[in-house]
Order: sequence, then structure tokens, then C-alpha cells
Amino acid sequence: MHVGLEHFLTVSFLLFALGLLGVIIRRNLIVMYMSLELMLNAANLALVSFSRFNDKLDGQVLVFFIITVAAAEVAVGLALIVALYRKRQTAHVEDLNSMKL
Amino acid sequence: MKHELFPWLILFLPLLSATVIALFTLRSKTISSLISIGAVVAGFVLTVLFISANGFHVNAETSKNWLSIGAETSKNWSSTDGITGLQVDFGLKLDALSLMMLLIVTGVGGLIHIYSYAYMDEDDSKARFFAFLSLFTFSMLGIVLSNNFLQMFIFWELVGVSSYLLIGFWYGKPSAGDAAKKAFITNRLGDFGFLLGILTIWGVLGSLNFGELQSIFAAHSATLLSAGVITIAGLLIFCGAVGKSAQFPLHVWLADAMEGPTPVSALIHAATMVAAGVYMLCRVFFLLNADALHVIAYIGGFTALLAALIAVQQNDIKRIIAYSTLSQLGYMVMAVGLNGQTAAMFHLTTHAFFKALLFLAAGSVILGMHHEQDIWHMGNLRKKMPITFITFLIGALALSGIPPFSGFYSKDSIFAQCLEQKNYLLFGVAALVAGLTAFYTFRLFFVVFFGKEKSDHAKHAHESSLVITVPLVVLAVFAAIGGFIGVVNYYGSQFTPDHETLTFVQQLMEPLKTPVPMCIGIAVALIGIFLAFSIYKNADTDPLPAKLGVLSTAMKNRFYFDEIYEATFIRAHDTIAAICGAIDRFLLEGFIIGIIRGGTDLSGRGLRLLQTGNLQTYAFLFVLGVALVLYFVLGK
Amino acid sequence: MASSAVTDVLFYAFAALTLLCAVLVVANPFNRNPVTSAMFLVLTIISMSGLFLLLHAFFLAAVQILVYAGAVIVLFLFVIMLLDLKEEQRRRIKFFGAVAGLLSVGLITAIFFKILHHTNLNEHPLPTVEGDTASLGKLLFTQYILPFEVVSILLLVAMIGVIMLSKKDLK
Amino acid sequence: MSILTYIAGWPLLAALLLVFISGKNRVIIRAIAVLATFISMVLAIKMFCQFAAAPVDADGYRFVQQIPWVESLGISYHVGVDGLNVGLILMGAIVAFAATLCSWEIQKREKEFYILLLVMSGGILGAFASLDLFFFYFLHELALVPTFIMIGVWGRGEKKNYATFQITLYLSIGALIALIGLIALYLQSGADTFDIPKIIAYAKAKPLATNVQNFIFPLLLFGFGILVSLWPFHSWAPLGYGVAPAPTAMLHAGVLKKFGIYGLIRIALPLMPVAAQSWMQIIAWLAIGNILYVGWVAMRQKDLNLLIGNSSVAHMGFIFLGIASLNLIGISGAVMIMVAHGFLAALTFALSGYIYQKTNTLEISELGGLCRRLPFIGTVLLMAAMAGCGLPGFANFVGEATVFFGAWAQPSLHWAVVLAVWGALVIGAVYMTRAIRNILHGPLPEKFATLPDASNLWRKLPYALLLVSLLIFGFVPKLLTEKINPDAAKIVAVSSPVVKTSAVALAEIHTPKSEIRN
Amino acid sequence: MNSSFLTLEFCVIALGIVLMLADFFVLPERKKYLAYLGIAVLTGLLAISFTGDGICSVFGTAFHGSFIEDPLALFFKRFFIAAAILVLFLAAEFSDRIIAGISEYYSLIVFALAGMLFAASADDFAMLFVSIELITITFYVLVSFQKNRLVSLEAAIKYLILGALSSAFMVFGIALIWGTTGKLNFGELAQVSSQFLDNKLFLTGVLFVLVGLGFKIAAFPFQIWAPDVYQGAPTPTTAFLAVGSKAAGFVLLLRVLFIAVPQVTQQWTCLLITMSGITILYGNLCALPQRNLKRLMGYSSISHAGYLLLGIVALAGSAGKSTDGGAAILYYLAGYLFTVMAGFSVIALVARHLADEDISSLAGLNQRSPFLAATMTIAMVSLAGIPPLAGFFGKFLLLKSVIAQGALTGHHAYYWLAFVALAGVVISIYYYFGIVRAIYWSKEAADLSPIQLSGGAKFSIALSLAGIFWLGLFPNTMLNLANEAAKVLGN
Repeated sequence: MHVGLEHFLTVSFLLFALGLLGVIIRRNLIVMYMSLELMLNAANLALVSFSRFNDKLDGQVLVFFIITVAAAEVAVGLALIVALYRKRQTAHVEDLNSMKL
Repeated sequence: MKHELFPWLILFLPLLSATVIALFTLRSKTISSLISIGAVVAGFVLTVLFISANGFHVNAETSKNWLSIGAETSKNWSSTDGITGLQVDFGLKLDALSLMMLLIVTGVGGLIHIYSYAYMDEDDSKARFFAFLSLFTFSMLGIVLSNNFLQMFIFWELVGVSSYLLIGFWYGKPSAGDAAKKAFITNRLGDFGFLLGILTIWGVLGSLNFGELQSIFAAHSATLLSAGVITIAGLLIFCGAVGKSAQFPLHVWLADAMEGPTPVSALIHAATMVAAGVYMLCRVFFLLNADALHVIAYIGGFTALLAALIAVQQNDIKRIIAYSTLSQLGYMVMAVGLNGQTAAMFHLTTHAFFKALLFLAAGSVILGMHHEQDIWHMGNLRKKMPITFITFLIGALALSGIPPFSGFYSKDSIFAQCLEQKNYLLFGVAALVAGLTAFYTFRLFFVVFFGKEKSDHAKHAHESSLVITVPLVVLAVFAAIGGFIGVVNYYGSQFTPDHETLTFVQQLMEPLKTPVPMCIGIAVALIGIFLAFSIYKNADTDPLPAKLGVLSTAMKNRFYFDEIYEATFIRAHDTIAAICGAIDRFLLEGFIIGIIRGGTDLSGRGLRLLQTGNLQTYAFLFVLGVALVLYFVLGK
Repeated sequence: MASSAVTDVLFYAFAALTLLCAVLVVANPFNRNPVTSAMFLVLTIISMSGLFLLLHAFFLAAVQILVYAGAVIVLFLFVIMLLDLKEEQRRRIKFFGAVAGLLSVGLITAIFFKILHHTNLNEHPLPTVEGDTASLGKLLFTQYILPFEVVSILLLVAMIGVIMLSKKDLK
Repeated sequence: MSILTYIAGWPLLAALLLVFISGKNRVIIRAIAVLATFISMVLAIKMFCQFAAAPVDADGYRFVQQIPWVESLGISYHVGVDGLNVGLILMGAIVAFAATLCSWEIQKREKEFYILLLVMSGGILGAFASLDLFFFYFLHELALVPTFIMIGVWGRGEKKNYATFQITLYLSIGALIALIGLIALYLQSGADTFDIPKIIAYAKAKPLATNVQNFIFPLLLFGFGILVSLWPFHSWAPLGYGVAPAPTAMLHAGVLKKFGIYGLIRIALPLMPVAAQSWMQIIAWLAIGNILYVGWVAMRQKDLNLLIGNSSVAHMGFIFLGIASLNLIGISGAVMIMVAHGFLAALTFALSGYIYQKTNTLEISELGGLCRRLPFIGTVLLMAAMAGCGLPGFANFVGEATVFFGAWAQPSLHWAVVLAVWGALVIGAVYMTRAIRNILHGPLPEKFATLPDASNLWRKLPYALLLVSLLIFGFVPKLLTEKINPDAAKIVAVSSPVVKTSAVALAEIHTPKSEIRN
Repeated sequence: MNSSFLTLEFCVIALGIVLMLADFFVLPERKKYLAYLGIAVLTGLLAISFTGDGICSVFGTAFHGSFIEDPLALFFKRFFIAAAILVLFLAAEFSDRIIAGISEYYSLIVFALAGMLFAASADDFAMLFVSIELITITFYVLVSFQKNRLVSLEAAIKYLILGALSSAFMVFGIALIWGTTGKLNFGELAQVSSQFLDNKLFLTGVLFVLVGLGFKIAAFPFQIWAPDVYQGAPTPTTAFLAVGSKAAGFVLLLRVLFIAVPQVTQQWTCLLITMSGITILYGNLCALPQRNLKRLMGYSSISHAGYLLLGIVALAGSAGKSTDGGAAILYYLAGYLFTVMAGFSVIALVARHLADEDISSLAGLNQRSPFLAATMTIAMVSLAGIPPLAGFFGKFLLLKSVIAQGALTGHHAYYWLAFVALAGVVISIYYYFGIVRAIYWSKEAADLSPIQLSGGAKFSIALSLAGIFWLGLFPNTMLNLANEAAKVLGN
């Protein structure tokens, strides 16, 4: 079977789903964050493959933006996690419980 | 018609007096009472002047439009267009019926006013009393002069409320308050039927005016009088009379109403208010058909008997007279039911004289006895209160139907009417009641004025002042001669077109035309008096209860009507009210609102549980949301 | 595509590696230390850049390795080391949470595949586009200049934020 | 500027003025409030007197003023009176003045109280004068909100919070349902304007489709109905009035509550005649629910204010019965009762407020014999009670009797009239006389031996004013009916088919055997 | 390319940089006043946006269609600038509680504003993405700015994770949209989108974009973050989040739904109705038992997103024939801006020395500061939608637009939605009045010391109040502006 768009998309979907799963079941903020990165990467993969099969480069430009933004997001996010850790000595979601209901 | 303004003046003078007293002179007893007396006396004078100028048979109407909604529909009642308008006039109907009543109301009423001046002298609220009296007089005059149903209903209600005020005059006394309340509500029950009757008549004929209705009935008597709806309307209207004239089954208020000051009892419960029912029946007689009249006659007869029986075993001087009133009213209503409006009105008139007399005399006794009302605490008053004694005797004779006193003539005409209608059952009842009447009247008479003093008050009793005795004397004169001074003429000419005017002597001899009822009437009255004499001449206590046993207890307790009503009607209403109250409180207010409120609150609290504060849960819910939306839109 | 068989094999290899590593990032049955996750994330990223190469996105493949593997993951590791997250192992994935998560993710995945299955992807037989630096750069600095500039502000903001968050309080 | 703008404007202006006056100047604050409502009342009386002579505009309204407000939606400030609202405005202005006078006893936070009272007065007068759907609603809401606050802040008793909660939610729901109905009406009419005369004129030419009518009418009926405490949505009213400070209860029960009925008559009937026709029986049922059921509930009350509140709810039933009759007589009667009941409700709540102030209780069982110490208040209370049970001489009687006649002219409503008359004559009498018996009659408890009566003219004025108004319209109902009739006739002309009453009845007369059953 | 379109954006970015750099030159105790510099500049910009010839009155696109200047964009730009001005006032009041560096705080607010301005003009998915990320990332930092408070950090992390999650969805959605259609530009997409109505991949893409935007506006089922973040964030941030971020979400939502994929939106009316209804109920019901003021405002903000969705529903139902719904949204947002700013100003000022913002902290406020008490009351009454305030007219317009659809199409769903909105309003009256009650008649007022207000606070609150009354009493001007702006959404 010839590898086509749908194969790439399948990978992308699975990657997205795995990321999602990670966000839901992992309790460590950092791992959750990594899972989010997986999701973004899934989008990147989809864009790149669409770009290839649509024969247009715009998708790749978008990927470029996404990577940049993701990097910025990671920086801010990790800084936050560090700040939290300093305050609370934890990077665990269950310890984020001062606000509820 | 001369003096056109006079009837208006007669009507509104008492209102003016009431207003002036209420607004300005409440602080001055004397001025207030004089204003009030002046208004009613002026009314009497004006009435006399008016009658002497125009005679009794004016048959005139003056009216002003009072309320007008939509088109005039009464004129074209027979067309098939619906009723689209309501026209209510404020008008005065002047004919023999109303003018006679005017005379009675202002005349007897005037005497009662004068009597009250002295009777109420010690009361701090005398001014208020006279304001109420004036209001009452105004209302009563309004009923008498009304030319249409709604106006009559209006004054009907006003009479109800002014009697409420008067009965409850001594508001500090709980029993007075209760009695006033009872009178008002019972009257309202009757008015309920009355108003529905008015609505029914209006719904069918589109008019409220007596004159117009009468001419419609005259033109279409065959169809109209045989219609079921007219029977119903007649009976409903009769309900009004039942309430106001205290007929069975709404008779219960009258005796309690004796809680009011005695002049009030005299005014309301002898001369005027209770007479209003009978007057109204005569006024609208044209629309009562045979079926309705039948019911009316029997109700009247039954009331007469019932009240007489109760009166036999009462011990309160005013209550005895009150039940006697009831009984006499039963006579009148029965007479109306037997097509004898003339007889009814005749008896109404004479009754006004002698019953007012009896009440006022009783009032005089009560005053002499320092507000003691139980007859078994009195005794031997004839020497201490001679004028009262004589006038009371005249009243009692008139009430018992002893010739030549007025009561004899009027009662006789009712007997005659019974026989003329060949209603022997009611005749029998009437005769029995006549006997009972004589018996209880003289029971009262002997116990109060003969025998020995049964209390200290009785020993120190004294005759009342002139202001009190003069009205007694005047009324006594009329009670004595009322039967043959032409009253019956005026009524007769009103109700029976071919009525021939009788001369004085003819009037005097009138009962002889029908000797059977006359003889029976006199006989039973004498028997009654004799029985009373033999039993009560020197009795210290009432020997009857021992003889009558259970019956006596029943009589004493008014055949338990109050208790029956308490247990049925009032209980039922209270129960329904309790149920509604409970529904309102628990179901509507508590349960439903509680559920809505609690449900809202609970769902709020429940939903809030989603916000666990746990990031994991949030992420999960977020993804679940996405999944849901995806499924919702694309999953199908 | 000159040698489709080779690319096919390469695709399956890279795809399998990517997915396997991704699974190990998310749910490593042997070790739940974040460091392990981070290392597998690096692997995922690298194998993805292989996929990018297959798609002729050369520049992005390089960026992917440089930025992600080189910078982002290092950042992650750095933070992990900084925080000293040892007790992570002691906490277990909650059963209920895992099932619920699996269910909802499974639902989404199922819908994905259903959609993918139902969608007719009109394929271009001969893709010619090449994701080289020059053409990408040209596009970036002409048509997408505005987003590009906005991203620069974004980076500035992120920088301010990180500094603000990381610096010790003066007081 | 129309005189109506001034009538509604003075209180609002005064409210604004009060915002800038320090709360410490009690006398000035009171003076401003009294003066503003007084001017407004005088103007209302003037308007009422000049009504007949005033020029009439093309739609049949007088004292009209129109200023565009939001052109794109067709909203304009449009005020005017005809027979339907002239009495209401007069009544509202008088009650507002009386209520302001009765606020004398408010001790805490007077400034805020007067501001709210004035907003309430101005708002409701404006709502009655408004001929634009939007302003009609808008101004009513403006008047409604102060009610909640006043009950919440200055209310009394343990149930204050619950009552506030209930009245707020009920009235908000009612108002919002009505709002949805009004918006739907605006949209469905196709006239693209909120101007009531224009919509009506438009609907006359192009009536709303039957299904649309049947959809919107219940919205308005129940929306407005809740505002008027239509059974079974009434339970907010007695409770709310039970805890409300007297002036608030006076204004709300007297004036504000009439808004719903006014809306039904002014808007729902002429625009949706077909639906009104088909809802007639249901309205009658609900009206009987008000009259009988709530009457019975009133019999059970042990608190004077709750009793008055329930009685006030019961009275609404007569108005609904008048509406259900859908003929000139019934609707005229309904309008008449609206005015009469406004005075009456205000009067009774003013009295109960006075009694509460002096005795600190409204438990009927704790009161008694008050006539002795309070001859003036007692007399007025007695008269109010009598007016409450429909005694002739007071305006209420005229209205109720007219409604009975109107409903009787609809043969299908005979049953309802029978029950309503029972409610009016018997049940009303029972609870009113019971209350009088227990409050005014009987012995005076020791603790009330020094109760002060309304001592001076100022104190007596509000009661006297309201009582005199009741009596004037009771004695000379033509003052009102003459004004109401032509305009009620316009509404009836669209909303009521020809009634074949006497045709039916006479047919039965001509066939002697038949009977009429109610 | 007409770069004069970007005047506002350039100025705002420059302002942000200036504020940031000013940190080096201004004495620490004076830094507080930098806010007034920002306010002055922004006020100038706002004035220019109304008066400037050729700057804001020329409409068109730039940067290959990725940037559009039209009445809708202009309306929102003015809105955002106004919001930022009010937020800066609030931030100046709040400065003593931000220890991490107040000038950065100001500059980040201004940068977020820049992101919003870009969002208002975004006309393709790339711009949409970067502008929304600019806003979001700025907000991550803004939320965490009180980093000495745990709740602030915690809120930031929750916002961060969920925000990133929603971004991931949105990005994936964009990928799918672009992949299936090959278009990024909204206008171009609109021309082809009708061909893809049964392409589920495309629809999924649109849906995922919707998820991202739904997250921004806190609509059900993406509302879950709002209460925690509102509660934890510094009050000025919360206020900006409530108005600015939400409005940015709405402008993008409007553009995507009604300019890019109108046909799809039309198909999804039912979904939108459901979302709107549940959002209203959810927000209001959850707010009922809430005692923390800011958290309550969070729930309330969810419900207001639901009300705003009414307008979207109306727009979706009318298929571009009527833009009343759009105008209603714009009007409502304008009213919401003033109301929320007034409310948060009071909360910020009252809870200055308190650890949390419990409702009971309002006790006795009417004695401590009658002005603040009145302001809070008016704000709550307006939020509840009661005349004569802004909230009423806004709700009126929204309801009207929805009922109009019901009347036009005869679908009962619209009426049901109106009833749900009504139920929501009634519920909301209860808790808003709970706040009013706390102000005026709660018994336990621990602290009765008078609250001193600075001139700036007084001025900004007065401004908000004026706005509330202005929109409630004289809706004409704003309504015309909104109508004008909403015309863009019609066809």
C-alpha cells in the first residue's frame, strides 16, 4: 500500500490522542506539559503533511509559528512551574487545591 | 307634581346630618343629636307637606343618570342584539307604597330619634350614635325611594352596614361585636341571592328600572311569568328579603342583634330595616310568578311558627320581642306569598307602630332596671312605671290581635287572605301563631309588670323621663288606632286597581266582612292571653320547662339553629379555608416554591462539584466536553 | 517520489518509532520518572523530524531538532533537575481517572478515525513543493510578515514573563 | 412638554436631587419628597379635570408627547392618556403623595428610602403614561426594583428575607415572561415599531395570525398575571406586603401591581382578540381562583397585613373576571376596580402600617378594642374594610358590580359570576368583619392603653385623601366611566364578538319548559 | 499595502516598550504613576480612533489579506483601548500589591492590548493564532503576577495547562481546515467553504477552532477554568480577562463563524443554542452558593458568555440576513465592560487589606464609602439586567434578536433558549442582590473604617458609572456604532 496523506494523518491523530491521554492521566505538571508538546507536534505533523500533499508552503510557515509560540509557552510555563515549586515544593496537580467549588 | 325637590331633600338630609356630625360635631353630643333629630323630623314634615300637596297617588319618578356604560339597551329588550350596555339611574320612585313607607320611616324613626336623645344621654359616644342613626335613616329612605334594582341593592347594602354599625355600637362588648358581625354576614348571604336575582333579571330583560320592567311584564306576562328563569330570578330576589327580613333560614341574626342599644332595636328590628324585605317584595311583586310565590308563602309561614315557638321560652325582654318581630315578619312574607301585598303592607305598618312601641317601652323598662334585661329579674313594675305599663299593654294587645287595636285589623286581613287563597294549612299555621303570639306577649307582660319584684333593681325601678315617655304615648296612640285610619286604603289603591276607598266606619267594620277568620283570630288570641295569665300571673320562675321538657330546651336554644349553622355552614367554610390556607402555605408556598428554590440551589451546589479545583479533572472535563461536542455534531 | 518502497519503509519505521516513544512519554509502564519521559520526548521529536524529511520539509526538520530537541527538551530537563521530583514514582495513576481518560480519548480517537475513513482526501499525485529555507523564508518575510512580527512581541512578552517569574523577590 | 412628563418627571427629578443632599438634613429631604409628589399629584388632578377638554390626537390620546429615542428600533418616548390610564395616573399620583406622607415614620436611612420611593412613584406613573412598549416595560422595571430593595432593607418580621426572595423572583419572572411576550409581539406585529398606537393600528389592518396569537397571549397573560398575583402565582403578594414597609406596600399593591392588568387591557386584548376569546374560560377560572381560593386563604390569616395582602390578591380576581368577560361593561368595570383598588390597597396598608408602628404587632389576636384609643384610624380602617368587602358608596362597589354585570352578559360566564358574587359578598364580608371584630371591637388590652391616634392634620391627610378619593368615585362613578367608556369600547370593538345574551335567554323564555342552569 | 492601518497597533506596542524601559529611569515610588502615562497615551489613541482622518476611517485589508480594517475591527479596537484604560486605572490602584515589578505589569497589559488589537483585525488563521497566543501568553504572566500569593500562581498554572490544551486543539483545527481547503484567509475560505460542508475533516477543524475560541470566552463545555483563574488572578488581571480576553474571543468567533464559515455555522445553530443555554444555566447556578466575590464574578462571567452567545445564535439562525444579533453582542459587551470594571474596581478597593474576597468583606460598605456601595449596587443591578442600566438594554437586544429568529423561522428552540436565558436572569438576580444585600444590610460588619479613594480611582469609577448610565439611557449612539460594525457580518 502506497503511503499517502491518510497515513501521515493517522500518525498525527494518534500522536494527538496520546498527548491528550497524557494530559488527562498524568499528574506531574511537567509531564502534562510534555504531553501538550506532543499534541502541538501532532498538529505540526498534520500541517507538514498537508503542506506536502496540498502542494503549498503556507502550512510549513504555520508550523514555524507554532514551534516558536510553543517554545515561548514552554518557557513561561516552566518558569511558572519553578515559581510554584519554590512556593509550594511540588509540581503535582493534586497539590494545586487552594481554590475549588 | 309640586315640591319636586322635597323627596330629594328627605333622602339626603340624613346623609348630610351624618356627614356633618362625623366631620365637625363629634365632640358635642347635644348638637349632634339635635342635628340628627332635626334631619329626620324635617324629613317627616317634608313628607307630610309633599303628600298633602300631591296626595298619595303621585306615581312619579325623578331620576338622574348615575352610571352609564355602553348603549341604552333596555328599550329594545326584545331584539336579538346582545346586551352591550349598562344604565343605572339614581332615581326616586314616588307612589303610595313609597310615600307610606316614607311616612313610617320618618315618623316612627323620628320618634325613635327623639327617644334616643334621652336614652343615650349617658353614653360618651352619643354623637357617633346619632351619626349612625342618620346614616341608617338615609339608607332606609334610599331603599324606599329607589326606582331601580341596583340602586335598591346599593341602599340595601348600606342598610346592612349601618345596622352593622349600630348593632356593634358598643364595640367594647365582645358580644356586640359578634352580633354585628353575624348580622352583617347573614345579611350578606341574602344579598348574594338578591344580586344574582338582579343579574338574572337584567340578563334577560336588559333593564333594571322597576317601571320599565313592570311595563315589560305587563306586556308579556304570559311568556315571562311562565318562564323558569323568572321563577329562579324571583326566588333569588326573595333571598334578599329572607336575609333582611330575617326569614328562615337566615333568621338567626335578628335575636343576637338585640346587643345594640334599644332604640336601635326598635328602629332596625321593628319599624324599618326588617320591613325592607317585605317592602321590596311588594315593590317587585310584578315579577314573582306563582311558583315563586308559593315558596315565599311557605317560608313566611314556617318562619312565623318557628319564631313564635322560640319566643315562648326566651327570658330576655328584648329577645322575646325580637322573636315576635320575626314571627310577625313571617306573617307579612306569607301574606305576600299569598298575593296579599295589601295585607302584608298593612301589617307592616301597624307592626311598625306597635313593635316600635313595645321596643321603646322595653327600653324604658331596661333603663328603669339599670340595664337589666332578664324578665325573671323584674316584676311588679306596673306601679313604678305607669306610663310604660299602659303603653306596653296597648302594644301587647295590638300585637296579640285584640280588637280594636291596629294589630287586630292587619292580622285579620292576612287571615282573610289565607282563606281567600284557600290555603288552609297556612291559615292553620297563622291561627296557631296568633295564639302563641298572645301567649308569649302576655307571658312577658305578666312577668314584668305583675307578680312581685324579683330583684333589687326591680324594687328601685322608676319611670323614665318625658323625652322617653312622649314617644311612647304617641306610638301607643297609633298602635291603638292604626287599624282604621286609612292605611289600608293607600296600599289597596296601590296594589289592586279596582280597590274601593273605604270610609272610616267601613274600615272599622272591615273584619266583619269575613267573620270566620275574625272569630278564630280573636279566639286564639284570647286563649293565649288566658293561658299566659293562668301560668304567669304570679310565677317566680318559669313553670313551662318542666311541662314541656325537651321541647322547651329546644325552644330556649332556638332549635339549635346557631349550633347547626356553626356545625355545618361555618364549619364547612372554615374547613375549606383551612384547606386552602394549608395548600397555600405548604403546597404553593412551601412545597412548589421549596422545590423550585431547593432544586435550583441544589443543582447549583451539585454543578459546583464539577469545579473540584483539580487540574486533572478540569482537563478531563475539557476533553470530555470536546468529545461531546464532536459527537453531537459529527458523531451521528 | 522516486523510490516509493524505500520511503514507505522509512515512513513505517519513523511512524512506529514516533508513536512508540510517544506512548513511553505518556505512559511508561516501567518508569514514571519525568526524566525518562523527557528523554522519550526527544526521541519522538527526532523521529518526527524524520517524518518531516520524508515530507520534504527540510528546514522544519532541522528546526524541529534544533529548537525542540535542542532547546525545549533541555529546558525541560533543566527544570526537572532543578525541582528534584523524586516522589513522583510513589504516586500512582488513579484507576478511575485512567479509565475515564482512556474512554474519552478513545471516543475522540474513534471519531477521528471514523471521520478519516469517511473523508475523501483528494490526493495530488505529484507534490512538488519543497520546504527549503529559501522559499520558506521568502514566504515568511512577505506574506506572513505581520504574524512574524507579532510573534516577536510574543517572545518579548514571554521573556519579560520568565524573568519576572524567575527572579528572586527583592523584598 | 406634555403634562404627563411633568407628572412622572417631578418625582424622578426629586430623587436625583436627593442623591446630592446629605442624609443628615432629614427635614429638607422629606420636604423635597413631599413637595415633588404633591406637585405631581396636583398636576395629575389638573390633567384629570382637563381631560375632556384636551385636544385628542389621531389615535385618540390626549396630552401626547413623542420624542424619538432609538430610531433604529422604533423606540420613542411617547406618552399620552386616554380613558384607560387617566384614572390610573390620577390614582398613582395621589397614592404616591399619600405614601410619601406615610413615610414619616421611617427612621433609618431616610434619604435612600425617599430616593427609592420617588423612583418608584415616578417610574410607575411614567409606565402608565407610556405609549411605547419599550418604555412601558422599562419604566415599570425601574419602579419594580426599588420595591425589592425597600422590602429587603426596611421590611420587618422574621420572614423578611424569604419574602424578599420570593417577591423578587416572582416579579422578575413575571416581568421577564412578559418581556419575551412583548418582544415577540413587537416582532410578530411586523409594524417594526414599539409605538403602541401604531402597532394597534397596524394590527387592525393586518391582524396577527391565530397561532401567533395563541402563542403570545399566554406569555402576556401569565407574565403580566404573575405581576398581578394571578392565582396560583399569588403567594408572593401577601407575604411580600406582609413584611414590606407601609409606603412600599401602598405603592406596590396600590399602583405598581395594576401595571400587569393595564398591560393586558392595553396591549394583549386589542392585539390578540382571537386568543383572548379562546382563553376566556381559563381566565375566568383563574379569576375565581383568586376570588374564592385566596378569599378563603384570607380567612385563615392571623396577621393583619397578610389578611390585607390576601384580600388585595382576591380583589385582583374581579379585575380578571372583568377582562374575561371581554365586553365593554366588564372591561370598564375592570378599569374601575383598578383605580378603586389602588386607593383601597394604599389605604389599608397605610392603616396597618400605622397600627404596626404604634403597637409593634400585627398579630390579630394580640390586637383588640383599638377603636377606643384610635377613633380616627379605627373609623378609617372600618371604612376601608367595608370598601374591601364591596360596600356601595366606595368606588370598589361600582367596579365590582359593573364587572358582575359585564360577566353576566357573557352567558358562558354565569357560573363564574355566581362564585365571584359569593366571594365578594360573603367571603369578603366574613374575613373583613372578623378582622374588624378582632382588631377594633372587644376589650382593649392593657398594653395599648396609651396608644396615640393620628394627631394632626398632616398625619390624617394621607388617610383622608385616599378615603375621599374612594368615596368620590364611589358616589360619582361617572367621573371615571365617562372617560373609560369610549376607549374601552375601542378595545372591545376588536376583542369581543357580539354577545347574544338576551337572544339566548329569551329563546328560553319562549319555550316555557326550559330551565336555566348557572 | 496600507500600513497606516497599523497606527494604533504600532503606538500601543511602542507604549508597551516605553513602559517597560521606563522601569530603568523612574524612581520606584513613582512607578505607580507610569500607569497614567499609559492612560494618557491610550486616551489619545482612543480619541484618534474617533477623529483621526485617514487613520481609522479608511477600511481595507493589508499584509496579503491577513490584516483587515473594517467597522467591526474598529469597534473592537476602541473597545479594547477603553478596557485597557480602565484596567490601567485599576492597576494603578493595585500597584502596591504587585511586588514583582509594576511597570512590567503595565507594559504587559499594554502588550495584551496589542494582541487584542491584532485579534480585532485578524483576517486569517495565522493572525488568529499568533494574536490569540500573544493575548494568552501575556495573560499567563499577568495572572501569575502576584507570585507571592500561592493562588495567583496556581491560577496561572491552571490557566496555562488548560490554555495550552485549548491551543493544541485550535492549532490542530487550523491544520485540518487548511489541509482540507488550502485556505488560511477568512475571506477566501468563505468562498470555498460551501464545498466542504460534508467534509467531516473540515468540520472537525472548524469545531476545534471553536473549542479554542470557546475556551477564551469561557463557554460551556470549555468554561471550567474560569472560576479558579478569576479567583486567583490579581484583580486588574481578572477584570481584563473578563472583558478584554472575552471580547477578543468574541471578535474572532464572529469572524470565524460568520465570515469564514457562515454555512457551517448555520448548520450548527442547534449546537450553538445548546451551548448558549447550558452556559447561561451553568454560570448562574454555580454562582448561587458562591461566597468569594471574584469567583462569583467568574461564574457570572460564564453566564454572560452564555448571554452573548444568544447573539451568535441569532446571527447563525438568520444566515446573514439580519445582523441584529451581532449588534446586540457588541452593545452588550460595551455595557459589560463598564459594569465589570466598576464591579472589579470596588472589589479591588474593598479587599485591599484582606486575604480573600469573601462577600462578607462588603459588609458595612455603605458606611465605609457610600460611593463605592452605590457603585457596586449599580454594577450588580446592571449585570442582573435591570433598567435603566446598560445591562438591561443589552439583554433586551440579545433577547430580541433571538426571539426574532423564533418569530421568523417558527422554531421553538429559539423561544426555549429565550426562556432559559430568562431563567438565568432570574437566578442571577438572586445572587447579585445577595451582594447588594451584603453591602446594605449584613449585620456583622467587622471593619467600619472609611475607605479613602484616590483621584484616579474616583475618576475611573465615575467613568464606568457614566458608561453604565449612558448605555442604559441613551443607547442611540452606541447602537448605531454597533449596528454599523455588525453589518460586516451580514451578506
